[in-house]
Amino acid sequence: MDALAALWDGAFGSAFAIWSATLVRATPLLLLGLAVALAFRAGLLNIGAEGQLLMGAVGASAAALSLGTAPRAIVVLAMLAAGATGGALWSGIAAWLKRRFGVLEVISTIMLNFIAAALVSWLVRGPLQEPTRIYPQSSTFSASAHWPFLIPGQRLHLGFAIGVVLALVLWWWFERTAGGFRVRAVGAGARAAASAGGVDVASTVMRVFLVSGAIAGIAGAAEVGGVTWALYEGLSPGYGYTAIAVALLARLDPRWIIATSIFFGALEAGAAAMQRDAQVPAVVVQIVVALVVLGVLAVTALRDKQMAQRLAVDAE
Amino acid sequence: MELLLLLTPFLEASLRTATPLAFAALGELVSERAGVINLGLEGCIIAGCFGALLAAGIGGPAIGFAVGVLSGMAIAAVFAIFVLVLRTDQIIAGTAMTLLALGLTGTLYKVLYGASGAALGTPTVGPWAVPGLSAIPVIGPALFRQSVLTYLLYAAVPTLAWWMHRTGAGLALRAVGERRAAAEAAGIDVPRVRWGAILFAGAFGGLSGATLVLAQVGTFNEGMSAGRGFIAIAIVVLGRWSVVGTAMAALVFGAAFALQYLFQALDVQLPYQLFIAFPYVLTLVLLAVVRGRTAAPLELGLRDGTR
Amino acid sequence: GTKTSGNDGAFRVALLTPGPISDQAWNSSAYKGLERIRDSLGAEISHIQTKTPAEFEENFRQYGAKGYDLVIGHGFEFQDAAQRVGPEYPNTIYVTTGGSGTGPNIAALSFAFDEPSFFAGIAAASVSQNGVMAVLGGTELPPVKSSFAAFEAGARSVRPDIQILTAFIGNWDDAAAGKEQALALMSRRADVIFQNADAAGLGAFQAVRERGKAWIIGANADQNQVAPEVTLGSVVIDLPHAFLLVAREVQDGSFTPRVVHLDTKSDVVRWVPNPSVQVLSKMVTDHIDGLRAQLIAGTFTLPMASAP
Amino acid sequence: MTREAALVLSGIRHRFGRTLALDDASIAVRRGTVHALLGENGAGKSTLMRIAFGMLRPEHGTIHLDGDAVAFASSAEAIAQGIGMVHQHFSLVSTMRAVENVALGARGRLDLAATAARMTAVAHATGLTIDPAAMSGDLSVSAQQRLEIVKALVRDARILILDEPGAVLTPDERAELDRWLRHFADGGGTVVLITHKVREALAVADDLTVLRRGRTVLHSARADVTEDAVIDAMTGESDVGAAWRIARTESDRPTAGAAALRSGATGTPVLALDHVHVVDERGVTRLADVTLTIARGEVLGVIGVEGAGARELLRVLAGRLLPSQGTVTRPAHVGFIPEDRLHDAVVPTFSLTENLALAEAGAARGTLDWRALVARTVDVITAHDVRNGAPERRIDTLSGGNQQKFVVGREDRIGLDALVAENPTRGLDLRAAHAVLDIVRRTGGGDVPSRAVVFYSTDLDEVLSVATRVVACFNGTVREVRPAEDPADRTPYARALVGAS
Ligand SMILES: Nc1ncnc2c1ncn2[C@@H]1O[C@H](COP(=O)(O)OP(=O)(O)OP(=O)(O)O)[C@@H](O)[C@H]1O
Ligand SMILES: Nc1ncnc2c1ncn2[C@@H]1O[C@H](COP(=O)(O)OP(=O)(O)OP(=O)(O)O)[C@@H](O)[C@H]1O
Ligand SMILES: [Mg+2]
Ligand SMILES: [Mg+2]
Repeated sequence: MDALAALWDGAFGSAFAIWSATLVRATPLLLLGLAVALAFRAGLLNIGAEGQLLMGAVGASAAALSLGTAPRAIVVLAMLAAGATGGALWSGIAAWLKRRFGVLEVISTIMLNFIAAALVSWLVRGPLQEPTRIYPQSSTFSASAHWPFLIPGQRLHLGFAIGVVLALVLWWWFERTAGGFRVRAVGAGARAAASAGGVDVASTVMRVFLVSGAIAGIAGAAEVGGVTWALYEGLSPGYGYTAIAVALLARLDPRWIIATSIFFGALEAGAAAMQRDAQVPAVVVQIVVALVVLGVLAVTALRDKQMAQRLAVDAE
Repeated sequence: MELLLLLTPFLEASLRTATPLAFAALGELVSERAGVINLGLEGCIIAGCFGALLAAGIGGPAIGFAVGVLSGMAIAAVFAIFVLVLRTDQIIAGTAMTLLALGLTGTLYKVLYGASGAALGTPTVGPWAVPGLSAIPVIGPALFRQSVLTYLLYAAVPTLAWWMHRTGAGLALRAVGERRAAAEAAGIDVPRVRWGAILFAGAFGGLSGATLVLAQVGTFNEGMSAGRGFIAIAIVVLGRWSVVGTAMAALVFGAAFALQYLFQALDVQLPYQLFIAFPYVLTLVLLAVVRGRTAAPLELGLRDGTR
Repeated sequence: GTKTSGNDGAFRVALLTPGPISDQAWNSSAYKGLERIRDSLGAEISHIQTKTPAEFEENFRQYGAKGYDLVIGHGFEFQDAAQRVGPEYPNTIYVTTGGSGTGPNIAALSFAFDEPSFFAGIAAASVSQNGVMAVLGGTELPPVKSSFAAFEAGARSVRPDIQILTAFIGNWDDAAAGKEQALALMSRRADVIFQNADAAGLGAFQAVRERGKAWIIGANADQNQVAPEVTLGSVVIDLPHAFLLVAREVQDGSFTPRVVHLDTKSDVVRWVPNPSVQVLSKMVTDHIDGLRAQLIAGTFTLPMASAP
Repeated sequence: MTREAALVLSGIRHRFGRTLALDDASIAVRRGTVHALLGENGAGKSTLMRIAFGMLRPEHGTIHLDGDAVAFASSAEAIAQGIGMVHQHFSLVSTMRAVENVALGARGRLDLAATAARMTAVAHATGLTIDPAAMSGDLSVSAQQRLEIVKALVRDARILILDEPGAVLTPDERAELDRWLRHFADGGGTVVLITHKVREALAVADDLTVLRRGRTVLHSARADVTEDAVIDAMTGESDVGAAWRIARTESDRPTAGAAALRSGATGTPVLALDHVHVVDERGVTRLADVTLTIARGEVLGVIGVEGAGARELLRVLAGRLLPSQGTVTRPAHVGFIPEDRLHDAVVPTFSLTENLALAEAGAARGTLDWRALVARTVDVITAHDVRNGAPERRIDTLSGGNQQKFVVGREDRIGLDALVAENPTRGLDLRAAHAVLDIVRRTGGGDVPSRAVVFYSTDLDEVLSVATRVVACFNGTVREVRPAEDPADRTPYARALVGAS
């Protein structure tokens, strides 16, 4: 009971918990969840958000370090662009392998995740290492590369706002634009999209792959620009994998991803509080998190069954 | 000359490293051929690790293996309830199962062994040289100076291939993964087949974990499965969903890792991250170069009840 | 915010570890240190396992806000987080093990881990039959790197021609990979392996115990009992001792933020030969003991590690 | 001659959710007969037979097999009792070999050689020849159907249920099947033939049962009914039945359109192929040097057996396939009604409105005006009598026939200048099929011919009823068929199908 109280307090119990823990942790999950949802909507199994995040972080860090003390707006925009580019380059490798050699993206993206981790590990000991060359990390970025906070005194940063806006834009794009509709059609029925709609499926999928990688890259940029202010190895505790659950739990609906990413962010923030305040060991916290996810899953499954029955009523 | 001397240890290490990967991948293969992608495999492996450690400490290695297998199956059973009974999304359920198993094993380990851990006190099964065969130059010791688990694998691969292609049950399994409706029309009890497949995957995942503990490391530590479940899933894809292909792909991975270890031991002055990334780069290259039909089971990953 | 909720005036100490405390090495001995603080000083303690830089910072803040008196980040990787959070919570003292940054309420513990590593190198070189040894790390972190360099320097100080292989596992928990890497090193005729890989390092112990004809050296904690029959000794950081030193000063208010050098002299770092095996000749132990005495007296400094 | 009842279902009620699919449906099938089960789309034919086959359990009602009451828990039990069923949508595993599909459901060791031998034996006895080693997905549709029947026979099915087998067969194949069914019944087997083609049923059946809205409305021996009576029973409204009979007689007049063409109603060319070649991925030539022009006001009928090139011809004309060589002239939008509706025409999980939007998805830019799309969807639904249709409804909740009507309506709107239809009446009941043929025939409004139509069907009667001109595909070549002096003479078409001139 103490533990569950700590879980709640750590997630929502104070302004700090909400604005500086839960939502900060939700930010990468939100952006990555969108990246995953976009790809999955097009029928593309991009499991590589993790690696794309890392490469986005690399791109944004390189931009931040090389621009130094240029005006903040310029640096932040450059970091966004470089992050998106880094992520897109990384997903582009998988896209190219798919198109040129027919390599399934499910496996190539997993491999690229491992490779990205090794690459970051090398970069922070090589080209991007801090000048004393002692620690495996980059220098801390200058203040102009620190992304603005959204609320005075709290840690919530620009990345979250970008995520929310992107979620709404993506939702609008899916629902209201021809391009978004094309992507949905390709994912839901590629053959019909090609045959009935004259959609160029292959190039639609390629473009989605790049954009998905770019969004994941922005997540990496947001993490280094908004939270760590330097490039480290071990930047992500597996956000890219959690994001798959985030996106699926939201049924790939961008609006719902805002909610599910906050849910997972709250779980992580609350889980930390359980360790700190209730002295629940980390491993037990994992159990609690798993049980909460399974509980939500079971509840939605049961609700689905009822929905199915109600649909049958409508069908009459 | 020196390199030639390293050939035997390299081959030996390849097979040894491949053994737990192959068990896990074969389990996943069976599950995927029934149309179920089991991301909870990592959880089954770590459960197998822990169950094996616990039981071997009490009853010796044989009991350890049995309990390891059962532990993997227990995790798989929970996964099956979610996927087959509640009909939830396979990927979320699998992810949660992995988390659950990592947490459960870590917690129990802490409770039972305290902060100091089990050390290396667990009885293990060491390599056993097959008389005669292990005397063959170079490949003899590599193939026939292994733990009994590797020999079990030698038997499991052809048996599984035979079962999958030469029995009615194997055919039913493949049909369920390819076209559920066809299997139903032929009078096959689809949920039963999927239950069986998921439990089998759990058993082999558990066996994989038990192998890690009882035939290799001799102890347990939190998260010692170290992503093998995910690599096993990649191996199934690389093996193009065939039994022999999967076994070969596991061997390729085993060899790539062994080569990585060897490279580092050769004292080559290159960033070590290069070696660590090597198996994954190699896989990408192989996937691109070794062309062939990509033949994922058609029903793979579809939620039960959504047709 | 800088509010402090120092409710009942109890002495409160928190520890952040970068890995699980069941690793029988770096993290587990830190946790023992935390328990020592509780038992000796009656402190209220809290521990959290953290992974990412984002988590380091968030938890530093949370402990600061809760009014903890002492927060220990176990590793150099916590130093940036301490620098950022420290100024926000001036009543909390942030200490990182490793690192070099200090501030009004920020301190670093610096372990002269290279000193006992140097001795381990001497001991190892004296038992190596093949003239080939190996160092095996989890990932290449600064303390690991300097310790390996000192090991090598120690070895070369007695056997200049000795060959030393270097390998990294890439993580700290894949024990099976640790074992295979150790076996690969042994297949290259390495007959002493100095491992510093925490949980993954247990695999290296198992490799040596199984294959024989080699010695293994423990790191961070006293690992002589992990595989007593094949362990040459351990390069130990007495973290409980170090933590207690610092915590006591913090508790009685005498602590001045600085880089606290903990070395052979303060008896926090030690080369501990395995008492269950008697392979080191008297000559070798005498040599090491002699150097140790000179080190404490300040008449001997470690030669710069000659990186290959 | 009285024969004992082999399979009797009585008083069957069944719901899907709250949709009442069957309500007091009955059928009594005598041993050694071919029994036709008729009804419009959605009448409940498939559902009733899936109950007989143990795939569904009825809410109410009884099943008797050879006089004994049975309650199958699964289709495995029905199979064990000697019932075999060939489903409306085939249940073959396309990635498996024919012999594996036949063996599916067997227990214990798999003896594929023995299974193949049994397939050969069945082939000897029945003429249903299938290469056991062939990959099922590579088989032609008619071969897949043969395979489905062989599957049942290898397991000693005494009662064979065929769900709309005619829909995918060419006339010759159809006739062959009928002959075989007769033969099977004469040998003591029992056949239930589901169809909504009355004439087809009357030609082969001994008895027939008609379902309407889940109820049995007619049960009779073949000899005791007329075509009109059956149609009335199916539609339930004798005035509708009458209206349709008139329409049918008109359309049945062979090459009614050809007469129109001869009367001089030519327009400007709309679709043109100039020395077009199509080579597929495997390097096989599918179309060889085709030159063809279709003018406004024309309905080009296309005939051809599986693999003769008709499929590619239609797709090239519709702009769905780029030729390897040669030039194609066509308007920007060509309406296309593909044969495989569920894969090629609609996204099953999308709503009707979304499926409407799908047709323009490739070319659309900017935002979509859903309000307008919804309005257009409503138009299609009303204009084409899409039963149960609503703009937001998922299309896969409609019955197959109604899905098809929707697709036809959609393409009708788009294909203002040109429309290509491939077997568009497949699976449709009489009324719906007629409506589709009407659209195809309606090449122009008033006296200005407005569009060019290409129409392919495996049913020669259908082709002749709408076409103003007929071409036959054979081995990748396309040749115009010149009708015989007597318009009722089919010989020229039959010869063209097999490449004889
Ligand atoms: N799985 C299902 N879920 C919900 N409703 C269904 C299902 N299968 C059939 N129905 C509904 O039951 C009714 C009867 O369908 P059935 O398939 O038996 O018709 P049918 O006579 O075979 O039609 P057709 O000629 O189009 O094949 C229809 O209203 C149909 O929409
Ligand atoms: N993505 C979509 N797929 C299918 N139908 C849609 C989609 N988006 C909107 N519609 C339908 O299109 C119609 C018009 O949509 P829209 O929301 O623009 O109008 P509205 O609901 O009348 O306006 P308001 O936004 O003021 O409520 C609605 O009936 C809606 O159900
Ligand atoms: Mg039907
Ligand atoms: Mg609206």
